[in-house]
Amino acid sequence: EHAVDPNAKPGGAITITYKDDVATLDPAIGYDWQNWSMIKSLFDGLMDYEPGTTNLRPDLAESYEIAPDGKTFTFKLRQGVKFHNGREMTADDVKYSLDRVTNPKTQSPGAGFFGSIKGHDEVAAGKAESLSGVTVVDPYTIKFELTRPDATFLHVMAINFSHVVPKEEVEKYGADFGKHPVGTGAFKFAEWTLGQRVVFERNPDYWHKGLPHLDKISFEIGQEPIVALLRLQKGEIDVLGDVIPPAKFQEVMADPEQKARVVEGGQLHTGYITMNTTMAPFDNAKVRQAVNMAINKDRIVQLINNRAVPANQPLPPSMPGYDKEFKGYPYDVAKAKALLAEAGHPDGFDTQLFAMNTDPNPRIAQAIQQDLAAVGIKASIQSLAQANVIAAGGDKAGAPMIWSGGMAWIADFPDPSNFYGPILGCAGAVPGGWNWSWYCNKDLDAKAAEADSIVDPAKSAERARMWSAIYGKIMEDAPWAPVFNEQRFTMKSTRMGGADNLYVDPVHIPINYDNVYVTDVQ
Amino acid sequence: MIAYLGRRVIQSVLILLGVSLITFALLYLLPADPVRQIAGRSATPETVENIRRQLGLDQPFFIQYWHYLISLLSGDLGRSYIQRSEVTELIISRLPASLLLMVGAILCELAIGLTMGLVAAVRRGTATDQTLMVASFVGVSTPQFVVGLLLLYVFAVQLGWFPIGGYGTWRHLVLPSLTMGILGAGWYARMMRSSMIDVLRQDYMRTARAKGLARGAIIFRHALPNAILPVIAMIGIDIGIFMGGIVVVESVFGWPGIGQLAWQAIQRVDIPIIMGVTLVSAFAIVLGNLLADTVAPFIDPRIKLR
Amino acid sequence: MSKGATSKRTGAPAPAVSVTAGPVLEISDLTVSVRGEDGERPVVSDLSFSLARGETLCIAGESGSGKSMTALAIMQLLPQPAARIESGTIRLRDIDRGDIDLAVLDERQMRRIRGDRIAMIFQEPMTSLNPVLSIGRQLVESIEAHTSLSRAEARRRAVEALKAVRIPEAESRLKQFPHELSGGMRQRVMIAMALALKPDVLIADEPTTALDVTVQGEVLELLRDLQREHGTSIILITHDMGVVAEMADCVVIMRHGRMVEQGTAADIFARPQADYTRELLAAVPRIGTGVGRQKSAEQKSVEAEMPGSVAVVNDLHVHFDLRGGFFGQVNRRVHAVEGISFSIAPRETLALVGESGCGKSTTAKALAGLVPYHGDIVIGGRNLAGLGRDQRKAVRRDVQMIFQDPYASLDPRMRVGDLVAEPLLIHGIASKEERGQLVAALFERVGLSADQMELYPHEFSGGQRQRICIARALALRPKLIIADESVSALDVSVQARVLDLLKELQREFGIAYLFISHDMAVVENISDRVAVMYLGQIVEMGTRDQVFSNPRHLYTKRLIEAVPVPDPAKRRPRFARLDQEIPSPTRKIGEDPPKLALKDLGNGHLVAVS
Amino acid sequence: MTSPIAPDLPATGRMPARPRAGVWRRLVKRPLALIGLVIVAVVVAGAVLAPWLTGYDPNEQMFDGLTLEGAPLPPNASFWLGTDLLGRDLLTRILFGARTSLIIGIVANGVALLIGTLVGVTAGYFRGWIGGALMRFTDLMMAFPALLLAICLAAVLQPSLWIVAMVIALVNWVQTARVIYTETSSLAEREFIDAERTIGASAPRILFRHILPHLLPTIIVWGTLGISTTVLLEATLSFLGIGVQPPTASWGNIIFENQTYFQAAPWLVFFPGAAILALALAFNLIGDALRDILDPTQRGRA
Ligand SMILES: Nc1ncnc2c1ncn2[C@@H]1O[C@H](COP(=O)(O)OP(=O)(O)OP(=O)(O)O)[C@@H](O)[C@H]1O
Ligand SMILES: Nc1ncnc2c1ncn2[C@@H]1O[C@H](COP(=O)(O)OP(=O)(O)OP(=O)(O)O)[C@@H](O)[C@H]1O
Ligand SMILES: [Mg+2]
Ligand SMILES: [Mg+2]
Repeated sequence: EHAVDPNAKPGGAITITYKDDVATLDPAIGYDWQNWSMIKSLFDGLMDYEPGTTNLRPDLAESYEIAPDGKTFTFKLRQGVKFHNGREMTADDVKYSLDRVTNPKTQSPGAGFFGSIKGHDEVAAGKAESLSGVTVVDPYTIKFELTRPDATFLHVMAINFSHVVPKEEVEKYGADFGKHPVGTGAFKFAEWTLGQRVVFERNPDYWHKGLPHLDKISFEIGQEPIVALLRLQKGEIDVLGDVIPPAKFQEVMADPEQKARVVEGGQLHTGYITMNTTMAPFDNAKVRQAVNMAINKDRIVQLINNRAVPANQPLPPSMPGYDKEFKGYPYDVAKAKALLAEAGHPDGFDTQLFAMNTDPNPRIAQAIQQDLAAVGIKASIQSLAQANVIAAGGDKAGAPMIWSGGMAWIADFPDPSNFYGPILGCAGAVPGGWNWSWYCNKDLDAKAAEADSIVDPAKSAERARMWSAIYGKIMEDAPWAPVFNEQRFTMKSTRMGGADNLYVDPVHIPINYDNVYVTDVQ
Repeated sequence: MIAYLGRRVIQSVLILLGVSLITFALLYLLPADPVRQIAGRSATPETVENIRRQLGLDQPFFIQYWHYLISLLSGDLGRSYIQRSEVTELIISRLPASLLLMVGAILCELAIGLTMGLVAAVRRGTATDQTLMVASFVGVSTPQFVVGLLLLYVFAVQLGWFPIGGYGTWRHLVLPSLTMGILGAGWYARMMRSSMIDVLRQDYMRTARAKGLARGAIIFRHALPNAILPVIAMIGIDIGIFMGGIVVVESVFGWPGIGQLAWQAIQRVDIPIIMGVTLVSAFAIVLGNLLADTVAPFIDPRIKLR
Repeated sequence: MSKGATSKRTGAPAPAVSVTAGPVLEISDLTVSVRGEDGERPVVSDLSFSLARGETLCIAGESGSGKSMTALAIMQLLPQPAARIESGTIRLRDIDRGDIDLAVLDERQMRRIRGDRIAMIFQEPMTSLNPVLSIGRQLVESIEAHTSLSRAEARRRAVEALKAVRIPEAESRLKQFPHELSGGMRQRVMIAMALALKPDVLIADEPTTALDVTVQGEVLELLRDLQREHGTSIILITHDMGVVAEMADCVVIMRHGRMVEQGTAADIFARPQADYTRELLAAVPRIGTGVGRQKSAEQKSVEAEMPGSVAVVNDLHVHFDLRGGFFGQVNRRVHAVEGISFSIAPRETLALVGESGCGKSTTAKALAGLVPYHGDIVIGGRNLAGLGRDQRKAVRRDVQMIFQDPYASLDPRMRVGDLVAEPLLIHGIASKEERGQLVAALFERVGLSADQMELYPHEFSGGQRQRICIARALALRPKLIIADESVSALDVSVQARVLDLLKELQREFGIAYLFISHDMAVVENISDRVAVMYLGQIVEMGTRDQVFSNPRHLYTKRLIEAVPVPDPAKRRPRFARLDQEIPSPTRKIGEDPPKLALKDLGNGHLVAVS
Repeated sequence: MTSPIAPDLPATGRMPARPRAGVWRRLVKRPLALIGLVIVAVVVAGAVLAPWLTGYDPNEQMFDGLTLEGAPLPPNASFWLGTDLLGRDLLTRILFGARTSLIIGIVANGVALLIGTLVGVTAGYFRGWIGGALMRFTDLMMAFPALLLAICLAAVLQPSLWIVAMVIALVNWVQTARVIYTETSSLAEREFIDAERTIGASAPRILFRHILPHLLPTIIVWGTLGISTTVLLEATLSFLGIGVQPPTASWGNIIFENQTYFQAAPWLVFFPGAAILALALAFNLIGDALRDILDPTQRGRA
């Protein structure tokens, strides 16, 4: 068991608001930032992160062993861990959960994360019901055999998709399990009034003694952030689930009393422009480099009230492998023009820039548009619903340029490889894929595979260096123009207690529900 | 009456069929692939195709539509792509709130709009008339988001008379209904004024005056029922227009209605929900029109149910 | 308001009548003016008269002479904002409060007078009742407005009033709505409403113009009865001198907004002073006086069967299907016209008479191509059934129609000049300037001035509007004009002029008329042949003389009897009242009405035998 | 040309002495209508002359148009109506936005009104299968929630100003059609229509010369109210990414982009809102006056 904040007082209830509906609380399916951390509080995986950090640590597993070839992982499970329905969790449940998430019938958006487990392809193709690489050694021991060494495997064991579910409850509720979640987490599900409220209650049997601190969390749903902020200011709610509305940001930050309740932190996010490398004129690296030099990132950051820092590479600063030395492309209009001329476009060209239609993305797109216009590139903006932008990006002839904002990559887990595979690797450059710049460099794919086969934790620094090199190479080819890394600003009520980093926890957005507490309980 | 209703019901079913076919076709043509969204970013093309097959989205259009209709018969609107729950359940859980808001809003619009129109018509050409008509335009031209937030600031935050959003008691209902009502009131005020002016010119109004009736009786008993007829028809039409405003108002006030559901579904191209909401709204509209047509003969005995 | 007007009042000549009680209403120097586009013009000028208690005063005069305006001025109901009382006083004698000048009362005070002290029945019975309120409601509310009776008591009073106007099943009528009643019934409801409060003065503005003779007789009888019972003073506005003779104690003749002559009925009819009065009386059509057309004697009925007929109608049926049932199938049918045959020769006038709802208008509409029909209509030797669209349009030009309600048949948003020019325009006749002149000529021909071409229909009085309609029908110089109650709304002098005009045009251009009317005197005056309709079928047809001097069918006799005689000396004792409505032509599908056979009594005098 | 059919009556008729006062002349005599005309003229002139009226480009994001924190500037000497969230001159954007909004508010709304009127009038006048079919189709269209239909249509078609205008027209005609239908069917029963038919007037003539003028008050009410509604509908569509694409300005999308800022930067909502209101009111004033002028029974009314 891990250390618990000694100042924390048990008890109390808090209220958090969200604008959007909670889609589902099924760990195999939930895949948006909002239900991501809610699920984390209801369910547990074999691995987890230390609160407020990106440091891995065992969770449902007491310990683990990695074979020297990096292809076999054996986990020892914690004993006496109980599901919310009272039954004890065993290795069979872990295996069942993984079989379930990879089974195509589950339609899990996370099935692809388990590609390295032996037998995955058979299950994915519907030819097998069970992963041959997962073996229950005894009720408290489970063994994973992989087809290749996978350095990210421990992270994979920490993501929601591998969280453990009880078979009997899944079968009882079928497709509606997401509305009746039963896990082993710190909180148990209490109430769901569709469209209004989701309520979690403390799990009194939680294996981690002393956690959680709160008795109850109510998530209120469907309220405009600007109104939610009003309620926060009146003390009706405790945490603003959504971001502080831009229209109110300055008002909040200008008031010292309110500003004191805002916690700022980084997040594993990069906002970037993709350029379709298979489409002229972006098939020319010089053109892509020119675009990189044409963007005035400081101005864009200013537009969003300085709620981000300019970026020069795909990885965000808090990610291992981030290259502090890397200078990237400077903002240099003359140089950009020169490059364009070299590429045979002295007068620029016409193109399209896709962006998602929620504020501030159309604004950012317009700023980009003006920057491009300054070097002669006339980009018309297509500001569309998220689904339409994704569809255009997944079509080889769909979108020449896309501003990623609103759909941008927030890492699934804090590992540099997470920024590569689907969005920059060859695997993603397929119809319907997420590699919107259609950048496919076989060399780099090989290098990435090589880096990911370094499983030994002792060699993680070496592995990070390899990834830095990969991203450095990518930046030479410039399929992206990284623009900024968003900062998080979480606003809370005065009664909320706990370390600041719990409120900007990189894997729990907006806050780490398990570890925060309120100060006004006796 | 029963025969009339029977005929109208058959007509309505045909209309709903038409609505479902057209919506289904439009959504089919939409340039967004729901399967990619379901499958997630790490999915292989095989997985995507697999899911497509499971959802039956690889079938030709008419087969898909046919399947949809068949399950529709058993009240099954399918499962949401994003939320993964029964659309029927989602809609049923949110419908009461929207209906309540609609009733509240209609009452507000009628109360405000009809009064304004009536007063304007009776005081035609005076400053009162002009002021009221300008006010009706302000109501129609101001975005509901702004109206809603303004009301919220003044009456909930500053004065504290009403809660800041939410759902449950009648006090929660007041501000959202008012916000929606202000827009509609503009329309009703104009319609009412126009039709009232017309009625005031009729011979029977002169008869009523010749009888020495009080002004109130003349206006409310003689003019109003005649003038309100076109307005009744308008209520049926209105329900369709509601869907637009309901989205904004529900989200400002945290009102758990189908407007929010529809909005999120549109953003994410959650086709089963869009279909479901469209059908339910179409049903409401058809019902509203039926109701308006059925009520009309009670107000004007000359109208026969045809 | 001019002060001088009041002082002059005392000098006004007192009415020559000697009704015991003093005047209830005294009008002196009333001037009403109307604001038009080019300033105000008076429509009633310096009018003075007084009304004694229990007396009936008739205001007669040509259309547009300001009769209705006078009535409305008394009620303070002048059309707003166009018209206003410019000067004069309207004194209502009040036993308790002395005299009240209605002209200066405000709306509040006036409200207490209206309905209670002075009640009014309007010219348009069809539109004067509120369509969405039940008869009972409309009656009860006016009682409640002026008394403190309980609802139940007011209801009782309402039923009484309905019974007083001889409405059968009064109790159950309370629940009915105006559209469920015939015109006659509606007018009776209006009267009941006016009389329920036993007002001192009842103003009836052409209460019978829109009704057919039999109903008119009943309504007039009713007014007389009620006056006898309650001692109400009545101002009866009419242009029918027959009605004046029948009803009036005292008569005011108006022209151009001014009083021309005033006197007792006997005096006016026996010794008219003013030229205009004499003219007016001379114009009155009298039944049985034989002032009809000289030609009619030598006219033979065979002429009608000649191949040269302008129009031949053979076994004409017009049905209106009423839908009902689950799928809206036809389950009842109105047999509006049920197998009638007639023909009209050039220069001939065929009159179609009969009670309201017997199918006269429907026959006319079938001829004019406005309703689908079965049977044959042959116009100018061509059967309409076999023609294409263009040919039909050409043939139709030969048949023009003048409608029953002149106001309703003129587009209120067009200038009357344009309306009259429209047929010429549609058929591409004459250039723009020539059209203008033709229209101006037509206007003068029908007794209007060319200046009025620029006005809109609502700016004319009822009679003037009808003349516009006639001008419009004449524009195409048709072979057949269907005149559907076209002169019913006109005052006698104009009526006479219009009838003369029609005859003159007939002589000149050989136009044939299908003349629909309920006024037997007029019919006798103008027609060559007469067809009497009852329930969609012809019950008697023959030359004018045959029908009028030798009516055979019971129904024909009744119609002739109902006509008021324009001579106060010859007042009929009492008119037998019919309390029910006429039988309905609506029947279930499959139940066809029995067909009447016509028997020829010789010389083409056809009579139905049953 | 004299026609043989014309009645050979003595041509003593005089031509009318009083010339008809033109609608236009009567319109400009009314102060309220004049105000309306002036507003419309100003808006149209602003839209047409926009490039010459301001020194700014509507899409230029100026460095000095934002504070260091990225906040827009309130109205001041160099930016008369302030700047927007991208540091662009609001006045310039409103002037240029008038182009879009006029197209939507007048053209799209006008087309919707036209379709609605045509369908309503046709269905109301011609009974039988044409009328029946048209009305059933109208019922069908009416059963669609308007916004959803617009969204679906606009998403299927590629967004552009004219497509948006078309979609708005396609969605908005329905209610008008319904209302006009009801009125036309009762007008068609009036006797003067029968009278027109007996003089041989063709259906188009009856519809356009006789029925249409009577529908004018209704058409005016729906038309003027439709201006605000369509301008805001365009904004909703833009907001969803299926309307006019940024950076093209329209009054509606200026409001929608900035409506959350109505407290922090009220000028961003107030000025374009006032512009929409002024335009709608102006048309209403003109419409009201026109209705009175064209309605002969209202003659003599001040
Ligand atoms: N609303 C109006 N606006 C302008 N002029 C009017 C209006 N109503 C009536 N007039 C004019 O007032 C004059 C008197 O009309 P009034 O209705 O009193 O005639 P009347 O004697 O009742 O005729 P009729 O027997 O045809 O009913 C007519 O010249 C008519 O043109
Ligand atoms: N469109 C219609 N639908 C149904 N019934 C109709 C229609 N038009 C006329 N009728 C009915 O047909 C019958 C004949 O009507 P018509 O108008 O021909 O009578 P009329 O003799 O002209 O009476 P009036 O003297 O009152 O004008 C009446 O019972 C009437 O109610
Ligand atoms: Mg009159
Ligand atoms: Mg008739």
